[in-house]
Amino acid sequence: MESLNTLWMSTGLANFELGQVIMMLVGCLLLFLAIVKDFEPLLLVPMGFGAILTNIPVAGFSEAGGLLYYIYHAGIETGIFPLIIFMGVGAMTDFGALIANPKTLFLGAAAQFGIFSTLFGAIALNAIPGIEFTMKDASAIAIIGGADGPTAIFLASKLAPELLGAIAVAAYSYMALVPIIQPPIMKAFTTEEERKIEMAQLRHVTKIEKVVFPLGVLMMTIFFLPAATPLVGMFCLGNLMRECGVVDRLSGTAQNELINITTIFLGLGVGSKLSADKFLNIETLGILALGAVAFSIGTASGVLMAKLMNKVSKEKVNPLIGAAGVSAVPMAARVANKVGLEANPHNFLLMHAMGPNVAGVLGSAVAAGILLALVG
Amino acid sequence: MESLNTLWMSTGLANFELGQVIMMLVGCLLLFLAIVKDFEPLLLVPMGFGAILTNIPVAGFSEAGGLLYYIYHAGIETGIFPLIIFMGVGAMTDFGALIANPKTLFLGAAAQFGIFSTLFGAIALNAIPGIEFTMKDASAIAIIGGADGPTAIFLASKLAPELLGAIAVAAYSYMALVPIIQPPIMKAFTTEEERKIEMAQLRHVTKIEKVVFPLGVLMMTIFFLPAATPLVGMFCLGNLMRECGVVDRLSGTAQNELINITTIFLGLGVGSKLSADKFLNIETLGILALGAVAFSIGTASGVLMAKLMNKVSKEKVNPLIGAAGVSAVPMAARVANKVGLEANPHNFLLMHAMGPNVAGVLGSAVAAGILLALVG
Amino acid sequence: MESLNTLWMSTGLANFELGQVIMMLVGCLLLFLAIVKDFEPLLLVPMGFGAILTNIPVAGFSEAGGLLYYIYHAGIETGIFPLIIFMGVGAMTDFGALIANPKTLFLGAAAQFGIFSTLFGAIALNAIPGIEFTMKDASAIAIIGGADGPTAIFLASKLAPELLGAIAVAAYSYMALVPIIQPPIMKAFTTEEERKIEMAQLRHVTKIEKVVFPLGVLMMTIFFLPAATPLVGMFCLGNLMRECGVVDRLSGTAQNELINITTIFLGLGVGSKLSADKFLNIETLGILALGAVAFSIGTASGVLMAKLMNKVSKEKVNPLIGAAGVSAVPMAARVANKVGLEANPHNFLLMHAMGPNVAGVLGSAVAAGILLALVG
Amino acid sequence: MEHLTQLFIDAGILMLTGMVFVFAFLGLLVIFINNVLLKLANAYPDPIIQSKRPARANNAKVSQQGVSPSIVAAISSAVSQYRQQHRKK
Amino acid sequence: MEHLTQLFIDAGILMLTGMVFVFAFLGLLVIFINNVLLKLANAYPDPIIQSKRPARANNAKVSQQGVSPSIVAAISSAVSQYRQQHRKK
Amino acid sequence: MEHLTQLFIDAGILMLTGMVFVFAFLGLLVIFINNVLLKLANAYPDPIIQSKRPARANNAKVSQQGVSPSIVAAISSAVSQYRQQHRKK
Ligand code: NA
Ligand code: NA
Ligand code: NA
Repeated sequence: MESLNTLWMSTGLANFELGQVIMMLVGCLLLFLAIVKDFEPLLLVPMGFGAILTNIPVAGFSEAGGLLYYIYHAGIETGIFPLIIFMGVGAMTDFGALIANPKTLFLGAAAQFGIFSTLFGAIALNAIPGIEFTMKDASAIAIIGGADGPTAIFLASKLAPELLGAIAVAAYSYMALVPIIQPPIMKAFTTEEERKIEMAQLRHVTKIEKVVFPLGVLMMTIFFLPAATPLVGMFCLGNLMRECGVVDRLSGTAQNELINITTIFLGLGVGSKLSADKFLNIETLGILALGAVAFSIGTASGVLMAKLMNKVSKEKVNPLIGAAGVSAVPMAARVANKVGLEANPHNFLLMHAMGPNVAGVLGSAVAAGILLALVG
Repeated sequence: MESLNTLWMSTGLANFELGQVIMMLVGCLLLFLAIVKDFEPLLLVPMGFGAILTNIPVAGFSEAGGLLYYIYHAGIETGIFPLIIFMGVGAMTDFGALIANPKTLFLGAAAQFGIFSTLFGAIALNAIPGIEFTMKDASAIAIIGGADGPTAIFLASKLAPELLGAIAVAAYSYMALVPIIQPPIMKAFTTEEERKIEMAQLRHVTKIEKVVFPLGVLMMTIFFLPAATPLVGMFCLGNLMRECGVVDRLSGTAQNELINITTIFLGLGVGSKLSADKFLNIETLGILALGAVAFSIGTASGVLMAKLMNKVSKEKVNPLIGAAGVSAVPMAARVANKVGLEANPHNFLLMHAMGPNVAGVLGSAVAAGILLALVG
Repeated sequence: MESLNTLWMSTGLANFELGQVIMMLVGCLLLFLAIVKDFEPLLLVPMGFGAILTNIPVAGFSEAGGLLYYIYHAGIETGIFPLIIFMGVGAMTDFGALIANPKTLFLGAAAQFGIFSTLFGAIALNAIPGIEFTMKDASAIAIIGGADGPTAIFLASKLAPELLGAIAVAAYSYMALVPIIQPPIMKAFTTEEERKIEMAQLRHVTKIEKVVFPLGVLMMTIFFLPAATPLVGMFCLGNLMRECGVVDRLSGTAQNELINITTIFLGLGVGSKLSADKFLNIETLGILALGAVAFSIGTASGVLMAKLMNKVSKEKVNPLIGAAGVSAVPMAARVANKVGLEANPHNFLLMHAMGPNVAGVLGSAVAAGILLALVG
Repeated sequence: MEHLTQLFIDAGILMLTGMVFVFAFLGLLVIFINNVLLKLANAYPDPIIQSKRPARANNAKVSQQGVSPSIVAAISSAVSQYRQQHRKK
Repeated sequence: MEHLTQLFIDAGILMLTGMVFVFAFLGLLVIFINNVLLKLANAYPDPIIQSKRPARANNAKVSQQGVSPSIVAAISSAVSQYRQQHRKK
Repeated sequence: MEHLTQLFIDAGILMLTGMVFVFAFLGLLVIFINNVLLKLANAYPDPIIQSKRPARANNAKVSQQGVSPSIVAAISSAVSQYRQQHRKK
C-alpha cells in the first residue's frame, strides 16, 4: 500500500504544475514547427525536446545532477557550444561572393540597424508595467535582429541568461519565418523597376584571397574590437581551415560530426532554459514582439541602403539583395533570389545575395562585440 | 645505483598485488571473449582493456588525475554516457514491427519478470555468509535481467556504483550468450507444433505513426513514471530524430560517431570499476549466478506469455517470439528466427520478433524507472 | 563621449603590449609554415591560431572563463587530449613491418639516444646566464628528440607546463623539417655502397600476430614501466581496436572523427601556451637549438646502430632505415625511401623503414615513461 | 532473521508493484497505438512516391534498346569490383 | 521616469556608437579587400589546372573508338542506379 | 658550480639508465616477437580466403565471353570519371 502510494507520489500526474504543462505544450509546438513546418529543425528539434524534458516534474533534468544541468553549465554558460557551432559555420561559409563584390558589406552593415534600433524598443517596453529590462537585457534581446542563432545564444548567455530561452526561441523562429516576413517588406520599399535590376557576373576569386580574408577579418577584430574575438575568431578559424586546403579532415569534421554533436547538446541546453518561471511572463511576449520588429527593421534597412548606394554609385545593385544583410544564411539569400525571379525571370540573384548574407554574419558578430564591450 | 633502485621500485613487478594480477586476467578473458568469441565486442573490448589499465600498479589510472578517473566521474557517475548511448540506440531503433503488432508489447512486459523475480533471488542470497545485498544492490543486480547494457549501467551507477563492474560484466556477457542460453529454454516451454506457427505479414506502418510514437511513449512516461524519463526521454529523442526526417544529419551522427566515441569511453570507464577489491568477492559470483537466472526467467516468461495470449486471442503468435521480449536487440530476435526456422523452414519470424524485442527495451527502461522511484 | 572612450579603451590598439604583437607574429609564422610550407598543418594550423587568440589583449581567451582556458585545463593539463590522439595514432599504425623484421626495434631504440643526450645539453645550457633548467625542464625538452608530438605534449604538460608552448613548437617544426634535417646526416654517416643495400622482402605477418602484439607490448610496459602505461596503453588500445577486426566502427571513429576533433582542440590548447611571458625569452632559443641537436643525434644514432648491426649479423640492413627510428611517422620512413632511391633506383625501402619508424614511437613512449618515473 | 524477512516482504511488494506497473504501462501503449496511431495513419496516409518510377522505366528502356547481356554483365562486374574496392569504409 | 529617460539616452548613444562602428568596421574591410586582397590576387593568381585535361581527352578518345551510344547509355544508367542505391549516406 | 656538476652527474646517470632500459625493453620485445608471435603465427595461420575467388573467376569469364576491349575501356573511364567526381569526400 505504502509502495503504491510512493509510486503515485512519484508520478508526473501527482506533481504537475500548470506552468509545466504549458511549457511542455510550448515544447510540442516547437517540435511541430520544426518537423511539420520545417522551421530550423536542426536546432528546434533538440530545443523543443529539451523544453519538454526540463519541465518534467520530479525528474530534475535541470537541477544539480541532471543531464540538462550538466549540458547547460558545461556547454552554454561557458560559451563553448555556440563557439564550436560558429567554428563549424565558418567552415561552411564561402566568402567568395563577398570578396568579389565588397560593396555588399555595407548592406550587411546597414541591416544591423535592426539590432540597434531594437535596443530602443526594448527600453521603451519598460513603460509597460511588469516589464523591467536593464540595458543588458535590452542588448541581449536586440541581438535577435542579427538573425544569427549562435551569436544570439552566446550574447544572451553572457548578458541575460534568464532570458536565453525566450531569445533563442524568438531568434530561431524568426529565422525560419524569413520567407514570410521579408517579401512584403522588400516589395514595399522597392519599385518593380528596381527589383528587375540584373547584376553583372561576379569576378573569379583566387585561393589566396579566400585564405587571407579570414585572417584579415581576425586582425581587424583584434585591433578594433577584441570583445568580438571569441565569436569572430572561432568563425575565422573554421573558415581558414576550410580555405587553406591543408587540413581538409579537420574542416570536414568541424562542418559535420562536430557541429552535429554540438547542435544536439546546444539545442537540449537551450531548451532547458524554457522553464515556466522564466518563459511564461509578459517579458517573453515583449521579446517576441521586439524580435519581429528587429527583423523587419533590419530587412528594410538593408533594402534602403542598397537604394542609397545606387544613388551614389554607377554600378547598380538590385536592392532586394540588401534584405539578405540580416544574415539567416542561406535562407535570406534564397528569398532575395525568389523575389527577384518573380519580377524578372532571368534575374538570378542567389550568388549576389550571398555577399550581404555572409556580411550580415560578420556584422552581427561585430554588433555583439560592441554590446559586450559597452554593456557587458 | 639509486636511480636503478628508483626505477625498480617504479616497475609493476615490484608492486603487483595478487588481486591486480587476477583482475588483469579477467580483463584478458573479456578481451578473449570479445575478440575470439565475438561476445558484444563493441563494449567488451574497451571494457576489458579498461579492466587491465585500472589494475596496473603505480600507474594510478583510476586515482585522482588519472585518465579513467576523469572518464568515470565525468561520464558514468553523472549518467551522461549511458544516456548518450541510449539516444543513439533510439536513433537506430525501428518501432515499425511493434506498431504493426502492438500485442507484442505484452511479451516485452512479461519478460521483465526476469528482473523482478531476481530481486527476490538477490535478497535470498543474503542468507549466504559474506553476501549482504541491500534493496538498492538487489535492484541494480536485478536489472541485468533487462538484457539492456546502458540501462543496467545507468541504474547501477545510481543505486550501487560499487557493484557496477560486476553488473556490467554479467549484463554484457549474458547478452552475448543469448544464442546459447535461450534456445533450450524456448524449446522446453514450447511444443513442436507451437514453434511451427506461421504469423501473418505485418501491416504497413505510416511515417506519422513512427513520428508520433516516441512522443506518445515520452508523454506516458512523463505522466506515470518521471523517474524513467532520463532513459526513456533520450531514447525517444534519438528515435524522433530518426523518424522525423528533417534532422537526418543529427540522427546519423547520433547513430555513428557520437555513439562510437561514447562507447569507447563508456567501456573504459566501466572497466575501471573492475578493481580487485570490488570484483574479487563472493558477491560477484552471486551476481553472475543471478544474472543467468534472470535471463532464463525472462525468456521463459516471454514464451509463456505468448502461449497465454494464444489462449485468449484468435490471431495466434508464435510463442518463440516471446523470448525476444528480454531485449538484447537484435540478437534475441535473431535467435527466435533461427529456432523458428529449425521447426519450420518457411517460418521467418525475424520481423515479428523485432516487436517484442524493442518492447523489451521500453519494458526494462520502465522497470528501471520503477526501481529508481521506489528504491533510489 | 564617454561611450566612445569606453569603446576606445576596449580596442586592442589601446591595450597592445609589444610581447603580444610579437607572439601574434609567431602565430602567423606558424600558420604560414603550415599552410604554405605544409609543415605538419593538422596541428600547426589550430596551434598557430591559438597563439594568436591567446595574445589578444582584453579578450581573455586564456583567463578563467575564456575558451582556451577551458580547453587547456580540461584537455591538456589532464593529459586527456594527447592520450586520445595517441589512441587514434595507434588505430592508424600497422605494426606488420616491425613484426616481420623485429631487429628494427634496435634501430628505434638507438634513435632514442637523441632524447637522452639532449638531457645533457639542456643541463649544459644552465651555464648561460638567464637560462635555468631543472631536471624536469631538461627532461621535457629532451623528449623533443622523440619526434613524437603527443608524447612531447603529454610529458611537457606533466613535467614543465610553462615550457609546453616552446616544446610543442620545436617538436612539430622539426618533425616537419625531417626531409631537410635528415638527408645530409644520413649521407654523412653512410657510404654510397651502404645506401645501395637492397633488403629482402618482408615475410607475411598473420592476423593473430598483429592482435597479440599490442597486448604483449602493454604487458611488458605494465611489468617494467607502469609510468609509461598511459601513453603506451592508449596506443595499444587503438592498435588492438584496429587489428582485432570486431570493432571496426570504433577503430574508424578513433582514426577519424575523434582524432580530428581532439586535434583541433589540442592545437588551440597548446597554442594558448604561446604567451609572450612564457615564450619570448632566451630559454625558448635554447629549446629550439636543443631540439635540432636532438633530432640530429637521434638520426645519426639510428644510422650508426644499423651499421653496427651489419657488423654482427649476416642479414644486412640498409643503414638509411636507421634514421627512421626517430619516429616522425611516416615522414622519416619516406625520407629513408627517397634517399635510398637516389643511391639505387631499384631500392624500395619504404616498408622496411616502417619497422624502425613505428619502433621509434614505442621507443619514445618508453623513454617518456622512464623520465616520468625517474624525474616526475 | 527478522531483517531478512522484512526484506523479502519488501522485495515481494516491489515485484508485484513493478510487474503490475510494467503491464499497465505497456498495456496503455497498446491502447495508444490502436486508438491514436491507427487513426492518425488513416487520416494522414503516406504519400505514394511515384517520382522514382520513371527513372527505372528509363533504365528498362535502355536495356531494351539493344544493349547485349554481355555488356550488362561487364557493367555489373565493374560496379561490383568498384564496390569491393570501396567496401572498407 | 528620470531613470527611463536616462536609459533612453544611453540606448540612443549605444545605437549611434554601434552603427558608426559597424559601418566603420565593415567599411575598413571593403578597403582591405580592394587594396590588400586584390593585389594579392594579382600577385598570386590561381594556377591553371591542366593536369586533368589529358584524362578527359583520353575519355573522349575512347568514346570515339567506336563505343556505341547504347553502351554509354547503359553505363550511365548503371552509374546512376549505383548512385541512387548509395545516395543515403 | 657544484650544483651544476651534480646536475651533470644526474643527467649522465639518467642517460645511462634510460638507454639501457630502452634497449632492454625493445630487446625483450624482439624476443617476444621471435618466440611468442612466430609460434602463434605457425599455430594459427591466416585462413586462406577462397570466398572471393569465384567472384573474380566470374568476372574473368565475363570478360572472355566476347566483351570487346573498347567496352571495358568505356566502363573504366566511366568509373574513373565517377571516382573523380566523388573524390572530394
Ligand atoms: Na546578422
Ligand atoms: Na529488456
Ligand atoms: Na620516437
